Amino acid sequence: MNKVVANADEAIKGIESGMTLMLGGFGLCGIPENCIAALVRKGVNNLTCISNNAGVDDFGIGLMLQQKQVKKMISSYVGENAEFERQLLSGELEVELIPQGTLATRCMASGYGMPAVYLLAGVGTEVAEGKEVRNFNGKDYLLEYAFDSDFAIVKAWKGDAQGNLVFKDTARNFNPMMAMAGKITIAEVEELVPVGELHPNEIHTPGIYVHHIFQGKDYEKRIEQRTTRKKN
Amino acid sequence: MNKVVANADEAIKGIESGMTLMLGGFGLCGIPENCIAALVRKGVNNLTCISNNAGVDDFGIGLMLQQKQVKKMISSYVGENAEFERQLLSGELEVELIPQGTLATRCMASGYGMPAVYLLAGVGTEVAEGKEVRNFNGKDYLLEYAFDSDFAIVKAWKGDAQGNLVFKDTARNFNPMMAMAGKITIAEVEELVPVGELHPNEIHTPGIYVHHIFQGKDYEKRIEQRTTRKKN
Amino acid sequence: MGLNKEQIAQRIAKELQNGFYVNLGIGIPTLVANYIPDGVNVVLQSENGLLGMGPFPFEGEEDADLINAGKQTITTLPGSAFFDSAMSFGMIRAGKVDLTVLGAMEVADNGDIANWKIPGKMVKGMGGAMDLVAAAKNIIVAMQHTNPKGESKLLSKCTLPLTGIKCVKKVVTDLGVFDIIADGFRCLEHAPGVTLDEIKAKTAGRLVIDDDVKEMVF
Amino acid sequence: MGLNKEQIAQRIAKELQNGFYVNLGIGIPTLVANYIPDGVNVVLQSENGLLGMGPFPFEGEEDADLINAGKQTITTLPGSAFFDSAMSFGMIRAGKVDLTVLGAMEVADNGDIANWKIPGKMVKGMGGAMDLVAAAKNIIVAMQHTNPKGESKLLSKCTLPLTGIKCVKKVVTDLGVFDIIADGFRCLEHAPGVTLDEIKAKTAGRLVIDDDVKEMVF
Repeated sequence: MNKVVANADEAIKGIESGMTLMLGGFGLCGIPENCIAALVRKGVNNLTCISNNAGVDDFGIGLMLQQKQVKKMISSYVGENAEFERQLLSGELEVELIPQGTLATRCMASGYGMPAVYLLAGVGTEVAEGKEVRNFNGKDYLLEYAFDSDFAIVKAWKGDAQGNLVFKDTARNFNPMMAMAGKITIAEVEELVPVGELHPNEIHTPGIYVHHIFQGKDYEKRIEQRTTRKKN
Repeated sequence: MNKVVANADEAIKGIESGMTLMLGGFGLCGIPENCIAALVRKGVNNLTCISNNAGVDDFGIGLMLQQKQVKKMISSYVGENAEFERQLLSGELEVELIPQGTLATRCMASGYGMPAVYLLAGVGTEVAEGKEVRNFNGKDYLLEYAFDSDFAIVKAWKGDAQGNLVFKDTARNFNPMMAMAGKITIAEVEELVPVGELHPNEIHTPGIYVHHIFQGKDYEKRIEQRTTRKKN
Repeated sequence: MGLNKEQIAQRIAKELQNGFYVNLGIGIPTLVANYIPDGVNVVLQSENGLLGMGPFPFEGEEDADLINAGKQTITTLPGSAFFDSAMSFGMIRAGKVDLTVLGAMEVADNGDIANWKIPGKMVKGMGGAMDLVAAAKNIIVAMQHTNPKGESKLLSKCTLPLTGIKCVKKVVTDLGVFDIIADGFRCLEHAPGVTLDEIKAKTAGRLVIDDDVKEMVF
Repeated sequence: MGLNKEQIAQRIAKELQNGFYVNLGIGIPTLVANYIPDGVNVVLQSENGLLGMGPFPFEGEEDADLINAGKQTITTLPGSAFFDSAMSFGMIRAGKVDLTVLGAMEVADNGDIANWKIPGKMVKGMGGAMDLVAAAKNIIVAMQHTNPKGESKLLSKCTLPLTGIKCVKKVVTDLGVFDIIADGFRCLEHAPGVTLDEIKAKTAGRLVIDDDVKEMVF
């Protein structure tokens, strides 16, 4: 069962304008840099993108916003991005803001075959508008629906030809849930290892969730907030 | 943050008759042998036990059934146990049978702060009796409630003083979800390792879910169906 | 005569397609793994938490921590992955498993299946069967055509408590291969040495026999 | 005068109890980590997927794959664990995090909080704040008592879109420490050099001042 494709362009071949995409990552950490570059090259547009953040002006999903490829962003936090703010205020871009945990859980719900779950976040706020409220054990919850996507695009640390994935540190974030929630899931990895090298106890995303995988290249892995301390 | 206790008797000190317990394991694989033995020694009774299986006649939860400590079993499969069947048919034991995936997910729901989820299993069967049915995208689902428990008792391969756990192979099964679903969670481990030895990328259950942990001993790890093939 | 258990498994194995993720139930379905056709790569899912189930271990190499859903000792393969029960049934419910093969006590001609309970007699529980039949995209039942008393297990309506409704797509018995269509059990193949008259006599549910029913070939 | 940001953080740090799991928001709350009292062991949760957040890395040792929820480069500690965003918010929703400290634009005297949106002006989003305030057992707000225009941020009713309702338990500002009780903001301590009259003047919501309000001690 070999799911390896040559590169990002090959992996995203099936992505067409108007589709709904999920893109893994938190801020610029653990984002599928190669696939984003390929989407910019391909020039598909009118996309609905589900991603916790929208990148920065000149990196991550920001690159797709620059090219006006995104019709709608579904995110939890979209600061740090002037072009984004411009498109939003001018009405060029639709935005749906969702609490971060709700976003993660709606992706997971899809991968777990749960059409809807009841969650706490946003009760009594404008996030609750139009949503079903239901009381369990004296507390109100919102009915939240699973997110589907035509393609989920994730970035892993290591992966194998069967699609098994391992993530590194906090670059894991949304990637495992989105990998579960794509009708088709693409994984780009820093290191494509021989099948059998990943220990079966340590795999974060089993290959059944992944359809195409490729060895990424030229990772920039930009840091948004470089905070350090001095030795002594 | 040191959560280590001396042994099983110490770990289960807070468990009283009439409580609801979750016990990890699938069949006899990954069951908390030390804690079961301690519960038999302590003699608490009138327990409600949530566990995928009920052990065999003379091992696992079967030992507690022999001592008539269990008032009610909530399980998905309870074959291979003559004493169980006798108590059930005589009316001494209440039994609630639940589809295996629903059982796992109801535990997980509790650990994920979801009071209820919609699941497919059992629609149109006697499992659906009395349950809310709701249609999403043309399919019927059952509303299933999260499981709570006074104590969850799990068995891990390795663990550390902060309560971080790693499971081995298919001995993982229900243990991670139950660890998340206990008001108090007890973990017994084959190997208690120094804090820092478990790689943070490879921890299955973060310590936040675990309250007491101890180094187990004398594991029998009985095999139910020893199936083998011959070399050549 | 009809097929023996090994032959039923062998016939079902022909339904496997390259790239399939497959869940095999206890009993005859387990035997299907022994007959996977050359050139067909499938990954076996065991719902207790494993993708990539390998063969039984060599004698002396059994590991109590490595079992399948039937509690048998097994092995892994290169590329195997372990996960917890919630993720395991998550992937089943989400339709990631392409094919489920399981046994049954009764199947109805609308696809209903009963295989977990005989009221007053047997109370072992449904295990993962209800989750599997509710969610799998493609469900094949492997069973004997009749019960030990000689009564048909292919019915117009199940008499035992149901495991799932309108979910079985295909039934392979010792007598033949049947698709479940709107009109009932559609006989596609008969076992060598089994006549269509015998199939008719032993099928209680609605039966559709096309003109071109073939003899099963192995 | 009132407290500076470091002093607000220092005062909040005194609320930490041994064994607490704590989530610290961006801004002043992050500084709380610098003042954890001796003998008090807490584990810091970062909602992007880490338990056991350590200090900033030494220069040259930054790792782009290891950041906190404020996107700052950080380190791990012995016993740290990584997990995905679903589990992270799962443990938050399930009440496993003992204390959440976060900033706010406005707090109302019934515990409502607003900190994610200024209509027509600011649309950064709520991030994880709505999940945290909806679920945490104990929420402390760290903020300035008044906004840059000098208007009170302790109100009878929030004017900005809400982040959560009836959830804040305690507010620590540059002027004092306040519990939120049925009667409104109950002043427990005033900052050194700050008079109760100043607190009264700068608090728009219902204020309860007991007879025994103490001066804050560090």
